[in-house]
Amino acid sequence: MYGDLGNKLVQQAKRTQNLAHLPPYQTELVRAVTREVRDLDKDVSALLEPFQGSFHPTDDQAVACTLLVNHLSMRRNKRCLLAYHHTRTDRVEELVWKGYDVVDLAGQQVRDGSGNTSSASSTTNGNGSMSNLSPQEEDYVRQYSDLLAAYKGQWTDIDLTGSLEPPRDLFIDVRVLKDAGEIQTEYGQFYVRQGDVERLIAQGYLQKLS
Amino acid sequence: MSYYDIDAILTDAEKVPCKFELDIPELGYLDNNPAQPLKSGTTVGLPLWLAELLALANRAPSSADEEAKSFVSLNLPPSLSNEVMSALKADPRAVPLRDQSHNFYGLGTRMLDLFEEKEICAILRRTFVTRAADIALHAGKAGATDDMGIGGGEEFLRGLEEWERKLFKKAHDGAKGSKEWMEGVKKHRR
Amino acid sequence: MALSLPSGLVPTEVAFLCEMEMITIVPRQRLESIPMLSGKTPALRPPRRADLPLWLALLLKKQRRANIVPPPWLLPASLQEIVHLETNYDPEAFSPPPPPPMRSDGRGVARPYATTTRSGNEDKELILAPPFLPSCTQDAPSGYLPYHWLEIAETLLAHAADDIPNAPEVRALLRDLQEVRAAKMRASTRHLEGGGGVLNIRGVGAMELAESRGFVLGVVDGVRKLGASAEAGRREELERGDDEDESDDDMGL
Amino acid sequence: MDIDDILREVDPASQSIPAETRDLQALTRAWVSERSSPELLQYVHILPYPPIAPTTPVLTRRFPSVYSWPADGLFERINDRIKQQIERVEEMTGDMDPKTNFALIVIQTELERFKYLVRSYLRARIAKVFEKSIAATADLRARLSETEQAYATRHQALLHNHYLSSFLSAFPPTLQNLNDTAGNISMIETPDLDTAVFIRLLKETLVEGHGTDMDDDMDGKSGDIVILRWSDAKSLVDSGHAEVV
Repeated sequence: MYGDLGNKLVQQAKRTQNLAHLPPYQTELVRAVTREVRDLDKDVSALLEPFQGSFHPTDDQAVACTLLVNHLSMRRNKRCLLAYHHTRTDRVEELVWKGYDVVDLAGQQVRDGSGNTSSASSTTNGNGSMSNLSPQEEDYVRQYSDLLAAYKGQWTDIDLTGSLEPPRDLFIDVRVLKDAGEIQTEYGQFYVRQGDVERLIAQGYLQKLS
Repeated sequence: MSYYDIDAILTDAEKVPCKFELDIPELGYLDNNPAQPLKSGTTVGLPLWLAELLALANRAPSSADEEAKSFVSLNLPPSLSNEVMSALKADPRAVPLRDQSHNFYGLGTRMLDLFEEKEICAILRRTFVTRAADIALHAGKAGATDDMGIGGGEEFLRGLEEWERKLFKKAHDGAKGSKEWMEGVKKHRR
Repeated sequence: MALSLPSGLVPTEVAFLCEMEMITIVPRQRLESIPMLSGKTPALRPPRRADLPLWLALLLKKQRRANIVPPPWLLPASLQEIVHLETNYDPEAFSPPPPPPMRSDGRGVARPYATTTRSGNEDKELILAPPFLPSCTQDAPSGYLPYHWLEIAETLLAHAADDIPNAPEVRALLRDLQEVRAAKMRASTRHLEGGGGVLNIRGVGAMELAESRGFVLGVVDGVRKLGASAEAGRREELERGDDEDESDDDMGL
Repeated sequence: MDIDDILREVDPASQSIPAETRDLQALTRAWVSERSSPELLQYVHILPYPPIAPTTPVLTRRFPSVYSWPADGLFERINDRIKQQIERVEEMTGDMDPKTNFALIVIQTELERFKYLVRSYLRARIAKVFEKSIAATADLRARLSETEQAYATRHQALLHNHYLSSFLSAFPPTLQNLNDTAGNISMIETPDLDTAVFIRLLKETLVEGHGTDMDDDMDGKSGDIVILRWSDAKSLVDSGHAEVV
């Protein structure tokens, strides 16, 4: 029935909402639903043709009902297609906010083991590499990244794409375990910026005190 | 209702029984019979997105003394049948709502918009609130232990329809967030 | 999507907010005034006490530059009183929040804490609320839990337990409070079915709110949506009733 | 005791709260409200109007003229101060005196807190702009800052073009728009204003709320925390009788 394929797309979108990654773009399904809309539109024209522009719903209620069904089916398909694309752009935007660019995203494979690595339905982009994004989505990533960069530029001191976790423990107490060159062991204990010494802690030069 | 809302769109795909009020040559396919016209009086299960507007659209009266009628007349879907309502009245917790419909309450509110069914409305509300208390209990436990699978958690989730799953997630995330914060602070204790 | 957080503050955000509460410290070292974005800090001169935002007090405490004076409500006797209140007074309501702090306007009138602001030509008063009320300083009243009680208590126990008299007992009393109040929070959902328009949960704490917010509001919104047709019907009847009243009046004339 | 301290302690009126502190209070309330309301809020409605206080910093203070975002100047003011504070940090960094060093730690920690508040506030707004195609209605557009408006318009165009190039251009022309309101569902998204919220009353006031079975009213006391519909809460919040929590 009309609308069934559109429904599949929306189920894909529902699935996408619950996944950590962005699954492959459903090129074939999108094409098929779009085709259905065009077919429905042709049907409408064909149904109206005999009336030569003077169709009166009152005179032919069966045709009026068929036209309504066709019209609603087209609108339904439009909604399914838009919602599917909207869900994906939403996710794409989220990734751009997190700092991914088009190269990261276009090169992204279905990485987690649980997801089926359905490379068959992946699209092939211009470079011949497999991408979960459609070529249009790749364009979108580029344009959106530009837009975000422009907006961010208005707030240079804030770092708009920075963490949304409230800041805590900006500075930490550390104990010096071995001489790390620039950090001298004279005092034995320091209060330093956590971000600056994370590597030294990992390498065992410093010990974090609670 | 939101145009891009995935759950709203899926709810719109839920089927309701529709009886056609006139013969329509082109629509046989709706009854899986494209070669034949769809006969007046035939009942077909149609998705809400189609059923609702077919029922609401007034077809023009064919003569002056005829009243305006719809193309189809709607009926309540099986998930809102008397049997289901009686079962919910007896014990809201005993019915796996998801088996009735993934979008049980979503479909319910749409039908209540179209039918004046005060009793169904009251039963749905009581069912929702009663089951919500259960959901809070399970989700709180799952959030505090950070484990969905233990203690029949997964089994419990399986019986929840979409509104309830969202509610579960909210309750779970709240309990989890507060527990994680608490543990984070305590780690600093000397 | 630029924000993947739910509507309403989550527990970590509530904790951040609570760190703006003012708390009393006893400095152990001199410290000159620091020009912060939110104003200058007071110059610290041991042993003169000073009020500072919690985050700064904690920074000083961690560096052993100051001790923290626990708010009076966090002392064992006060907590015992509140536990008693929570368990014996009203099985449904939370114990009352502290009374609004007042201060003299220098002309004999006690006024609530507020900031005067100006919009257009008129002065407008901005009434302050937590975390900007002095509800955790040494002057705060005992026997009342302030809005950020749980976060303040846990944070102080974690970072300044040695400044809190009888910390183990305080911990135990806090557990009791958490339990009895959690039961009250759960019970409040029972009122949500009623379908009334206003529900007062005076005395609830910020962290308790953050934990239950999504669920509670989800239930309220669900009940509203399921009852939307009934509500619309009720309003129509009300309007019709009003119309009839009017027509009665008309006839009376 | 410094004379400043004595003055501050005896200064009777609320004006003793320094202008900078009041800006933090306003920013914080704006942040909590924006994070907790179902719709994009119109303005930072708390408008600190700083009298000349002894604590007045060496800043050019822009006085607000219009009562809407961002013309009230709060964000510009805070942004300016953040800039200056960053410069101060850079100056102080060269100085290795341990005393200065601690002040630097304090200043940097507070700076991060401010940056976080502004960031989270702006992101909460942008998220609402994106969720609801706000560019579409004039009423909602008016709540945005100029930058946000430009952003919303461009974003809407990017999205529409993306849909067109992906599938929409193959549709019959009448179906290619994104502002269709025919049938039983409008394409233009609006927030559900009846969504429930928590508010705290700041003054004694009558609280009226629409309910399913009945409409309630209540004589609210300062400090009450109330659950009600946003559509019922909004006027109390706008008039300063309540704040969203």
